[in-house]
Amino acid sequence: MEHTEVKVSHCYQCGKCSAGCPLSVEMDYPPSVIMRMLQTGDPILEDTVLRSFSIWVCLTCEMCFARCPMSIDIPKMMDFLREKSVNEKKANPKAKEIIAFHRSFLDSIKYTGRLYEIGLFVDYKARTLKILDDLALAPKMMKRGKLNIIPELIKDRSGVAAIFKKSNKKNKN
Amino acid sequence: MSKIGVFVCHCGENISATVDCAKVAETAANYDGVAFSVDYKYMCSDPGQNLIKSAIKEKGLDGVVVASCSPRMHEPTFRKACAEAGLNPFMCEMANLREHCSWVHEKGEATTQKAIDLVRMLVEKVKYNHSLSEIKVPVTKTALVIGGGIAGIQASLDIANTGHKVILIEKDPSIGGHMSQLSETFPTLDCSQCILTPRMVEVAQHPNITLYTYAELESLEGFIGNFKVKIRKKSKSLDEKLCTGCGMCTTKCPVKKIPSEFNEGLGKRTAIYVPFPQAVPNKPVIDRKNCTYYIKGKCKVCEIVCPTGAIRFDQEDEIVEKEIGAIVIATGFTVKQPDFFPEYGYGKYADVITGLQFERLASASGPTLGEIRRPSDGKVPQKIVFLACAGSRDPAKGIPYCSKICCMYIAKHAMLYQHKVHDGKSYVFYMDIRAGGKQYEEFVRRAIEDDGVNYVRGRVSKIYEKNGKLIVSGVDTLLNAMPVEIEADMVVLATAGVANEGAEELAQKLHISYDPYKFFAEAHPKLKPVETNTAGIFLAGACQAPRDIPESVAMASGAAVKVAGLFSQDELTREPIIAVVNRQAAPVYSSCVGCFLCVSACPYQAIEKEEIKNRSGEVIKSVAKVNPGLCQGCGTCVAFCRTKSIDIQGYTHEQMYTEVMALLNEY
Amino acid sequence: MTLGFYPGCSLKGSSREYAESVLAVAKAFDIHLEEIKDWNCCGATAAHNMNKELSLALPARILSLAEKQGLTEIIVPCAACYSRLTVTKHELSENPSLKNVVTDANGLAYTGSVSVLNIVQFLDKYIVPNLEGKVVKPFDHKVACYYGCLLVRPHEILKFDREEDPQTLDVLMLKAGATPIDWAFKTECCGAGLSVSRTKSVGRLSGKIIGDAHDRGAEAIIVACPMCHSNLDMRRDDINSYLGEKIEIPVLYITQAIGLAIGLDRKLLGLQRHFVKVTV
Amino acid sequence: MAEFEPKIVAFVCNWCTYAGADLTGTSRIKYASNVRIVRFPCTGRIDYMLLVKAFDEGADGIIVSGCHPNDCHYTSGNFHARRRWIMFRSLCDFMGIDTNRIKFSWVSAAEGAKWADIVNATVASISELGPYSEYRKVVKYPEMEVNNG
Repeated sequence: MEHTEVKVSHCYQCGKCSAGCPLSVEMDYPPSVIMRMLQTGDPILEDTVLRSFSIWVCLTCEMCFARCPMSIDIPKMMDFLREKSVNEKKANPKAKEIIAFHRSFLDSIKYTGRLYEIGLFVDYKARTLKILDDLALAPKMMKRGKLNIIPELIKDRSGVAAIFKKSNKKNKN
Repeated sequence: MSKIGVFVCHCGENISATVDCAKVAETAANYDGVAFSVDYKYMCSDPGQNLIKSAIKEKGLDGVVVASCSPRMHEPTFRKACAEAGLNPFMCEMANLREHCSWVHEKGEATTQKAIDLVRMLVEKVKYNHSLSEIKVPVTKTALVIGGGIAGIQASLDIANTGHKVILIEKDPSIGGHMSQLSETFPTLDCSQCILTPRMVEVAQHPNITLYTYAELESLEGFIGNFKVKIRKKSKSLDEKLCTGCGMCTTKCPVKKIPSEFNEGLGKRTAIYVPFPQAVPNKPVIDRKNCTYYIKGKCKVCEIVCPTGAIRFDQEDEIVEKEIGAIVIATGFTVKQPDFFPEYGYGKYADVITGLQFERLASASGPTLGEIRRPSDGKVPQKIVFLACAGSRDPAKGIPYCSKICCMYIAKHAMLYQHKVHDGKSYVFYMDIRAGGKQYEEFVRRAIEDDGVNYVRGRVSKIYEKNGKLIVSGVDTLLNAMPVEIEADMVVLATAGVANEGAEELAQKLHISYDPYKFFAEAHPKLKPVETNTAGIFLAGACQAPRDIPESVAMASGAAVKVAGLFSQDELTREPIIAVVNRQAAPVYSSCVGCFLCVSACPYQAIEKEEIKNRSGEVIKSVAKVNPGLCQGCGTCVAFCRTKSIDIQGYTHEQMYTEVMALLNEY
Repeated sequence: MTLGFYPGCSLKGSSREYAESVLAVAKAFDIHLEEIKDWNCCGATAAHNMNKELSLALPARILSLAEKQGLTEIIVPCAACYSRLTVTKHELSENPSLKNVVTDANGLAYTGSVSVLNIVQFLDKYIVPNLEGKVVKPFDHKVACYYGCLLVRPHEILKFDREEDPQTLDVLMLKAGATPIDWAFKTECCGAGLSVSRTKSVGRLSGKIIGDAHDRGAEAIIVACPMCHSNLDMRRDDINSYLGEKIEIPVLYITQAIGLAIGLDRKLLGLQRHFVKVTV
Repeated sequence: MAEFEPKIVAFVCNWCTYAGADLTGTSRIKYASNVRIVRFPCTGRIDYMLLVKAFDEGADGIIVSGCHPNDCHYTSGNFHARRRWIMFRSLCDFMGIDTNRIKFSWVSAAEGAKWADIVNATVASISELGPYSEYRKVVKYPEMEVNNG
């Protein structure tokens, strides 16, 4: 956790991050509480953090960082925690859809280089079995020319795939 | 051959924990010219000093090196001990083993070696020390107090009551400072003006106090006991002797819409004005920036209505020169305007105000005559929110330190609000309640327990206005950071207390130090809280750090005692650390060739030309001569002198070169 | 004049009207936007949520391609892409070892010489100086300028406008003849990355934004980010069900509003593609 | 061979830097023990020939530190020191004395932490430069001749 260089010990629990966080009401532990749990250095609490739903519902909107009187880069810590949570297979079950969406997204660009929105939706639905959600949206988008039937393929797809391969060495997602 | 004594102090364990003191003493014993060397637990204690004294007498020492703490701490102690044993005090030097060695390094060989080197350096230096005698200077028994807030008032009265003269200068048109703006004071809720104004009047009437309001320090020269100050009396555009303070001019002045400084912008004043009804002196000044006559060249209504003809449009600033023996700085603090918090909307929403503005709303002499009414529409707020630490303890946007007074005044504000608006609801967002002080914690508990103020532990993220309400979004960190949203009618920000604008310039004029926040620096954080590093200049009140009223008053009385102590002497002794131009036998007289570069380098005009004449009165040679009364011993002339004819006692060329060589030869 | 252009995925798909309006406005001012050849996705939220290295390598590839193509300045209309590219530039300049890892993964040279402009910076620099004479149909409406998160935060890295109560969009709209309103949700998050996976959250977050703009009498919301747009526009049903009322304030890209002000064809600006009918 | 421990002499004024270094001690901030402080009344007093002497006598590095501009206890001593330093530095460059071995700085009485930083930074940079032994050889050469003869 140290190598993120996020100064967790600087947090004095004023709660301004939690007060400004647009998602804190949906979190199991608001950002300031996450900071406190990390401060303790207690492995059980750290495990709780990695298994929390909070880290997944965080949108990295950076509001907490912008207003933190101690300039603690909470979003950076959240990124780190998410990655660690997945690597240690501790991701919160409630975050299944969120993670599935991220995976579908990344898979889409892994193969085409760019986002293929229909592919993303189909892949996401396959992963989450949320077949009926947003079903009405697609035709409306199609009608307005907002969906490409055929994916945009970049030429150097192998180059992009190589980036994925190399950066995935350490990560197993 | 010298007979030097080396005395190595353990300082309890402060030095001996990391430095092998016995080894330092043993090593020093072997140096040429060292006749006695010893280590001891507490050298500054009576037995320690006796050890030095008896060694001087028994061994006939002609030089002493005390290896202990910083000379800034105990040099006077040990020099005095030497003098008592019959050794010239300037034959004593100190090696700083504590602040510069044992406290800053880990235990080990290298640390002990450094201690040895420092001792060797001073042993070699002391061989070239000379007996010097202190310089006696007279004391001007008049004190200058800068700043007429409660600290300056208290210091002036205390000094004046010891029978000495005081000149009190205040930059505003009236004395009183921030305290005169306050409504009630914690923890007793006595009315601020009721307890302050009698003191203000006392200042004005005291035979020993000369009061200059609307005046600032222009410059300072000299040294303890013998300062020369220039005071700029800003033009009031008024003949004060003629003015009776009838108030005709201020009622008739057509420029009526200037935001009143005294009311923190919540009220208005005229261009010719008295800042507040109880002002001392109760005579107006013309604010030239806003006066129609000064802007457009026409108006002069005040002159027409003045029954005594006291208005003086062409009056100029006056510079007054005074001789002063000591100075008390009591310039106070200022409130950091919270406009660096766009998320709180100060400046955008009229009903988001500062703590000092709330004081004016709650004050019987304020724009609402003491009724809590919000600035936007004059309604009585039914819900009010107070934010602590709106700037304090906020390294990102405000200041990192705690402003100390806010926890208490916020509790007071909430309490006053509840007393005045019985059915109102008040909330305080806080991080910690810092109520260390006599009756302070009890006071805060009263606000919570008896007056029903809702304390919420958490910081507010944002304030925005919606349908005439101020939406305050915060959290309760004691409830798992649960969001708390309050639809308030008014919000009060507990703004940070910061150093005055211009504090840095004033410090530079006075040659005193200041801290990174531009508060003036005390000479020692514990033992010399009212002294500065410049002898004869003292501090009182919030110019040194945020302070509440009792602390400011205590500090002011402390500073006054320091001044009175100084004035109890008719003469002061000054260290003979001064420059001297060498003199030799005829026909050379001095190696000085009379280039007089030193004259232009000297910041004190202490070097003059001396003409050496023969018996028939013809000038043989012009050489430089240092006036010992003026020389402050900076040594700038010494470095300048191309013939090395000037030297500075205590830091001679011989001594400094010897120090460097001794240091490096075995290092 | 020719400038580099990184449209990003959204502008090629669900937000193509943004691309259309950017290109149309640029053309009206004789500016040619040259697309970076063979560009890839910046990785968006997904990459930095899941894999830090990837989240830097993907934007770095884009910047390397731009360098290779000889572009010195690229226009990035999507606020999310702008954020990812700027953060990547910052991280790689701060941390040389990270730069090595990334260039190694990409197999492309990277010097960090390309400067990245967001849409507001682009408009300010290249359009505003010549705007005054071109406004034929002032956008005479009360508008709520919505900045969202990624355009202004984190300020330490982006150094654009100010984090609280930013003003640049408002100033631009003022110049296009509009009356920007003072409102409270300029920089609150719309829900962005949760659009698909937690639509309800988006309804709540975007709902507050639309609600406040509506309460204060805004006739249009002006945005500079395709994600903000899709949440505020395409998710209007969810928003309205959160608010419990039917609010039909249209959401326009800044370039669409400026396009209208200089008299460009509505279709050219892609206004017909919106879910909420553009009535202004 | 033991790791090179540079010998560094610090010439400081009594009112700011000496007091600042005292504050470093009072605050118990640890720093490298290579520096020996020589106290002067003011940086204006510092005779720059003393710096040359220090190199001659075996110093590997030198720190000169006083009050910040405008903060001099004696009004203008530090300005004289600064002006002289600018001249002296070009002279050193001209004569072939390594000015990288001289650190000129301002440390006020309130800057205890800054003093520690300056010492540590100087020790680090002088360690990197290595001992100033070749210079010493040159200046000591005649002396050695005499001794050997």
